[in-house]
Amino acid sequence: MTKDKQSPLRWFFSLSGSGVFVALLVFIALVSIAAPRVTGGQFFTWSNIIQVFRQQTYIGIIACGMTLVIITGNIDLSVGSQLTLMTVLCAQFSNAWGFGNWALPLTLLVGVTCGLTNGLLVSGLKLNSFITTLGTSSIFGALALILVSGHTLRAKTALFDVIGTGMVLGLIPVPVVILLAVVAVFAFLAGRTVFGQRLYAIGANPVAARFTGIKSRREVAITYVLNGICCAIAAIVLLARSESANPQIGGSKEMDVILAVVLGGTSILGGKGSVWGTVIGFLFIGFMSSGFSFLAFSQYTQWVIMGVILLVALAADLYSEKRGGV
Amino acid sequence: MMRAVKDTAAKVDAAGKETGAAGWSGGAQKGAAALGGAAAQKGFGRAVRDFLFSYNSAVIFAALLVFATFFVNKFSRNYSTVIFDASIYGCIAIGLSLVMVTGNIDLSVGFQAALGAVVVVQVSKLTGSLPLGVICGLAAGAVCGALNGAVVTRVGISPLIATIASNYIFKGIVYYFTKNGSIYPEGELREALKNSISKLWLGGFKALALTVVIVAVVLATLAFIMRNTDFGNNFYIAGDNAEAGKLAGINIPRAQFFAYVLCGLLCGLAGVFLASNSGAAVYTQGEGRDVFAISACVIGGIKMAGGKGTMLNVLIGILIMRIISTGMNLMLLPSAWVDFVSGVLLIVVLVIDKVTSVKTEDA
Amino acid sequence: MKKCIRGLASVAALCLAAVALAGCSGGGGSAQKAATAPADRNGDGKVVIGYSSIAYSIAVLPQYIFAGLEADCKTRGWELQHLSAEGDAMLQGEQISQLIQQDLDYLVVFPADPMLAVDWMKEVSEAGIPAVMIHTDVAEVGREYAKAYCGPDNYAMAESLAKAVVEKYGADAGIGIVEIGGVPVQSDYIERVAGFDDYIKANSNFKVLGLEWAYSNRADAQSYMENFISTYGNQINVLMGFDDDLTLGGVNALQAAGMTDVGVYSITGQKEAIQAIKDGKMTMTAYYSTAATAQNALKCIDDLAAGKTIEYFHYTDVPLITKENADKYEGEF
Amino acid sequence: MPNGELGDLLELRGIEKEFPGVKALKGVSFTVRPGEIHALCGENGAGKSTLIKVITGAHAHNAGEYLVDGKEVHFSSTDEAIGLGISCVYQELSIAPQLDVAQNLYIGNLPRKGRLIDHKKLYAETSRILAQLDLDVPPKTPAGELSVGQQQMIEIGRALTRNARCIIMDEPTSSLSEKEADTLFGIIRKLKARGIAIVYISHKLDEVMMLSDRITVIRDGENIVTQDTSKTTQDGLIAHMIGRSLENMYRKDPTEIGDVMLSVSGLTRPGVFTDVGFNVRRGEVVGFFGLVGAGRSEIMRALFGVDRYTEGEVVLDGKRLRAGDPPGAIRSGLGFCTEDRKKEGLMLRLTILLNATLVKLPLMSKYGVIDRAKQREEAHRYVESISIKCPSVHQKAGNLSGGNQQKVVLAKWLMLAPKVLIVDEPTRGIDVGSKAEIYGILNELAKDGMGIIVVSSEIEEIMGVCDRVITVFEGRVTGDFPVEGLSSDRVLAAALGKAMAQPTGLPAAPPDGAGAHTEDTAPATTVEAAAGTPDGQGGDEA
Repeated sequence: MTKDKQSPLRWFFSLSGSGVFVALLVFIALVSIAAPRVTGGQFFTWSNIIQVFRQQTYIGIIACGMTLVIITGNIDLSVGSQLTLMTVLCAQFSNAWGFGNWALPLTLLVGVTCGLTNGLLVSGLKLNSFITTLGTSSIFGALALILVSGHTLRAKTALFDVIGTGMVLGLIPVPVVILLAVVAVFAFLAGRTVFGQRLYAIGANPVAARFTGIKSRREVAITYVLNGICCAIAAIVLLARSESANPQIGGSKEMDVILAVVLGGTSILGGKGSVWGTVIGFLFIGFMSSGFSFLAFSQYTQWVIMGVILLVALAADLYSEKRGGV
Repeated sequence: MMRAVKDTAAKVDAAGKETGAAGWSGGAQKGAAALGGAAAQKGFGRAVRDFLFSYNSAVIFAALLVFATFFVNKFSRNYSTVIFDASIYGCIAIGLSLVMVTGNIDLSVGFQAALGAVVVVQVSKLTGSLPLGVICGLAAGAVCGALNGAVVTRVGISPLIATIASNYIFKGIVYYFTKNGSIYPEGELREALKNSISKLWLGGFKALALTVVIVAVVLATLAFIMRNTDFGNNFYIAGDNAEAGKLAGINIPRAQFFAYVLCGLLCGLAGVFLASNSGAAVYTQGEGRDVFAISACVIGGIKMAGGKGTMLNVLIGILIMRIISTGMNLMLLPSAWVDFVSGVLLIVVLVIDKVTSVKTEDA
Repeated sequence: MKKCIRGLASVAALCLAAVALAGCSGGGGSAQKAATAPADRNGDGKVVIGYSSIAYSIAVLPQYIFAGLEADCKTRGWELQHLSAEGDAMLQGEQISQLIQQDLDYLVVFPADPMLAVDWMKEVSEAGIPAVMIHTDVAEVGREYAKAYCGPDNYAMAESLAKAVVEKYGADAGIGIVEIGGVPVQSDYIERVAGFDDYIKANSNFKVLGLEWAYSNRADAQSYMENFISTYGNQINVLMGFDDDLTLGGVNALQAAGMTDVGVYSITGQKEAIQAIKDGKMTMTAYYSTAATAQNALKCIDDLAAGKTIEYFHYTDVPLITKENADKYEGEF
Repeated sequence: MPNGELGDLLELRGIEKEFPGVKALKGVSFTVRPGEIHALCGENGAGKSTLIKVITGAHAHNAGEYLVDGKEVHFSSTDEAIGLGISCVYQELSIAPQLDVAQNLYIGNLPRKGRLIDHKKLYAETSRILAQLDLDVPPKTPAGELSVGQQQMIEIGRALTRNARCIIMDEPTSSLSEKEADTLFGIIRKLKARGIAIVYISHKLDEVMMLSDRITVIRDGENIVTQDTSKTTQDGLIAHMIGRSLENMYRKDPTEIGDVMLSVSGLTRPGVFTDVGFNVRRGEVVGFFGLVGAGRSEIMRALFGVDRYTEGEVVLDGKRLRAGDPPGAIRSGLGFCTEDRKKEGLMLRLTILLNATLVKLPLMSKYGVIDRAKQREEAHRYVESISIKCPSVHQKAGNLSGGNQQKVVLAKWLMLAPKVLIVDEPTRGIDVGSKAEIYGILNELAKDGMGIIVVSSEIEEIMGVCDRVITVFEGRVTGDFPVEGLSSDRVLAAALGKAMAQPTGLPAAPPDGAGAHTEDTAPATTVEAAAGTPDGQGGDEA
């Protein structure tokens, strides 16, 4: 008869992103050994781990939203420009236009509007999600540049201070707590709710989804709105940390986000993947860049190695899927 | 190049008459009725509308040209600049269009071109000979294209993610060389590089610069190859219905692979033009060129799903983008407006394409 | 039904494109009568100054350079026509060739890269428009095409800071220095890094532990500083930031790590930086006044208009602000 | 050129083909002479499509000989067969919609002048072929703009461009209008006159009788009989097609039938089905029988709301279902196992757990949050109750066998305990063992009072599983017979649009020795085919 629980090992390796997790552990071990010799730095310390989390928060937050979009088989290339637009607007709301702490809800509102625009175009008019979000990316990026010209973009309010430098229980920085909260919410949404499970169905087989009574248009539009909200939260966290915004802050960050999601085992074709996998993905990138600075590698080596690792991870994923039957 | 513009008008009318001819539509069909052939007799209004739709990119081009000429001051004096700048960046879009026709995409074209420029400069610096530098630049482009082609067609990784990965690799290599500012060969070699291709103007007309002539030749040869050789025709079949192609014994992956190689080669050529035009290779030559190329292709009329779009479409797309950019400059508007208008146009073209898509719903 | 949707969509496309372009064609020269000032070189009744900049919205400093130019032009009743390439060097070349068609009287250029600027300035001088470089100079070989350079001597400015560091710690103190730069491919930053590193290498046994480029993103600057701290820990004695906006990111990291004894040197002299010096969180910053640079540029134009021959370099002097003289200086932004 | 004994163009002797778990062809012998129209008939799953795939080189045969022009051949790919003049027009058209007509005709085989494509010749040849097919369409029109009928002509034309000597046509008229079918027959006769052999595969026996020179019947992977058309009658054919004596493999034990659960009246969708009406009672299993393309699946898709219908009313347990609203239909208790499991029924990349519980998820959750324990428990309950063989519910559905996949789809709907469950071709492509299991499940469901509609084109399945049979021919209901004491000939006849005058005994089934294929002429049965008008709505009794 059917066993209920798989063996824990088989369960672990069936999780998306498990291969990358092992690679991450190996990488951390290597750097922890090599770093003291090269630069004398201690890599694997609590403060450094927290630091990696802190630096990756805004990529991680957007990656959660992007995971749901990709699970439905679509993509959102406009997150970079959305992040830029919302960081700039948040600074304007709080400072130049004098809304103070009201800037936060207003930024979330902008996030919902951008998400809705993408959602209506992609699922409403059924346009190709790649080209449409490329178009909206140009539009949002242009708006950020046009809106900002001539204003100093400071964001100095008590609330921003708390978000930027506050610590919870003296151990974990506030932005990291926000990141963990967003991860928990989206992991719950994807894994434990009807809406989330339906996203997998839409991504795996949109025709069959229709036969099980899923109106996929509504679900896909919601994922884009959620993605917009993630960009807003990320913008607030980014602004709180850097206290100043400029209209190129999100430049081509969408590539890092997509990289994190795909490294986490989410398939670009849809129907496969998890938010936890994405967490591993963006941690991998965070520890990678932190590790590289420990080994005094510079920016260009990181990009080249990151590109190669992505190709290898994808090839391995394809090979295991072919061998795994489906 | 003005000849090309007249050509479009001539060809457009001829084709317009063609599709209007009668064709009898089938009777009852399973599932949604396929788009029946044009009704035998066609009202003039309907014929114009159909013509407008099937050639919407040409219409947008004509509208922009007319608008810019009358409403933007001194635009009419800048036709040659538009054409010259189009030739500098055009090759990237032409290369990308080949890949898109076979149903794939390439997000790394921007930095393939920048890599080409870097190789031209580095090789001519090391060997002291400019021609060798140019050849190596083209070769570097072809190698990048081959890498993308192999990863997509042999390993089977989806084109979007594969080229995001390769974009990181090329960006890293370009940044390694140009992180301390622009790189350029020394002394008279730099003069040679600067005055090589982009400054040789036939008969002194900027519109007839060597780069423009080369691009015109490239466009003509590719159009010829795509139309008249099996090698080129297979690009369309690979994009339109790969299954039908396979059944007819066509090696589809091979066609898609060569599309990537040709795209890389043309990006290398664009790199050579960039290096010669500014006499140096610099990091920003790579930034943002892929969005320009994709927009030019899609607005020009290359279908994202593949199988449709000629060199004429690419030419129109590139000219549209250049008219917008140069027009904005002459109107002293911030460059952000260029992104805004091209973003809006991209979505408008998608909507029109959706409304008039010829593809029958699969039964 | 389907047919008429298509009709609407196509017509919408046409007028959208037209409106988008028409809507923004509000710009263009506005003809208002001005007395024929000497600066009216081309005698078209009005003085038009063109300004081509590599950056405007994307960073704070360029915005203040523009504000300075605009204010000075207004006082002179001149008209300023500005085009910014927002970081795209190729676009700046195109913008310059289109700007010089606007029958300008004079042109001010803040170029992306000295070498690329050589061709641009050649084209400008062939068009017979006198040009003044601002904040970043054109390369040696292109200087014949420009009339003057107003702005900081980036190399000397950084060198003066390096000298201050060597004097403070003593030439053979063997201290460790970490550096945070701005936009890697922008030549003003490159000259600053060169100026600082050359002097340190020549006059001391100090070690430059690492250099990271944070573009114009203070959050990234803070991340890189955090990485430096966890990598090198107490080997770090001095942080050299090549722009206050980014250095302040490094200061945040140092404060968080409690490393208050690290010397922090920087350039620009923003309000926040001066305040940080007063609070002892920063040691020194070179005060670079964008307003002074803008005034110099327009003064050069006045002299050119008056027919005087002016020498090429007009360096804005860059006083070093320390805790002692901090209250004498007021940051511009 | 008369179809005299010119030596066979194609000859297959004792061809066998085995797939994992299923022996599709158990020794088929089949010959095609030049200039002959040879029809191939047989029920679904009899092995016809496998045979075509062997002939066209898409599949390699495991045993037996395959001779072309008398020489043995082993094809490894389709274009080798095309090279020898054997091409096929599949039911799923392979048309490149953006390319124009000429490009589609000469795909992969464009006329050359030296190394370049000769456009002048291409369009000249195209016009010649279009004239032959009397298809009045400009050569430059994109193929996507043509009707399905025209596209089919293009595919046939494509075979002609490869100067095919034998063209195989798989269900060519299934999606053609009357007018288009006649045009096709005219073309086929013209090709025959030019000495081209046609292998014509169709369920429409009247077409087969009218067109073909010889007919071969295939059943269970063996060829039963090859006869000259002139010497056979439709009923003889039917007898051969269903051949097996009718003691059912499976007989449903009777269930007490309750009141009407689902009543459908006047359901119409122009060109697809017209004026369809029937009732399904509680605990009753209603079978829908008809040929491929008769519109049965389309009727079910309309009931469920996936496709629209212009007129008609569907009332489920007193509640009227809105057209085009699958979630509404599900909520009111309608379940639908679709015909194409892989494309419309399952998410192969997802786990069995999710596939099975996907529809019932909203009911297994509070405020949108899934009760994981309940989900797993429900999944296990059904996995055990209909014995789906799988190591764990966390396994991917794609790794299951055909039978188990169908059970997962069944489980998906059973969880909702629908009032009426539609099952479309429940046992297609499933091993015999699982078939019986699925019939058992359906039987249990009927006993528990669920109304079931079984759409099938296997006559013995219908006769075995259902209480009542409704036959559909070209979108119209042509018969509604209770299964008690019903002979399959009458059902088949009704499904072919002909009313049988009166029931007849079954001619003695020829001995079905393995591989024995006798060229005999079945005794002409006495039934004269009544005029093809369907005898309207009601059957004899109901």
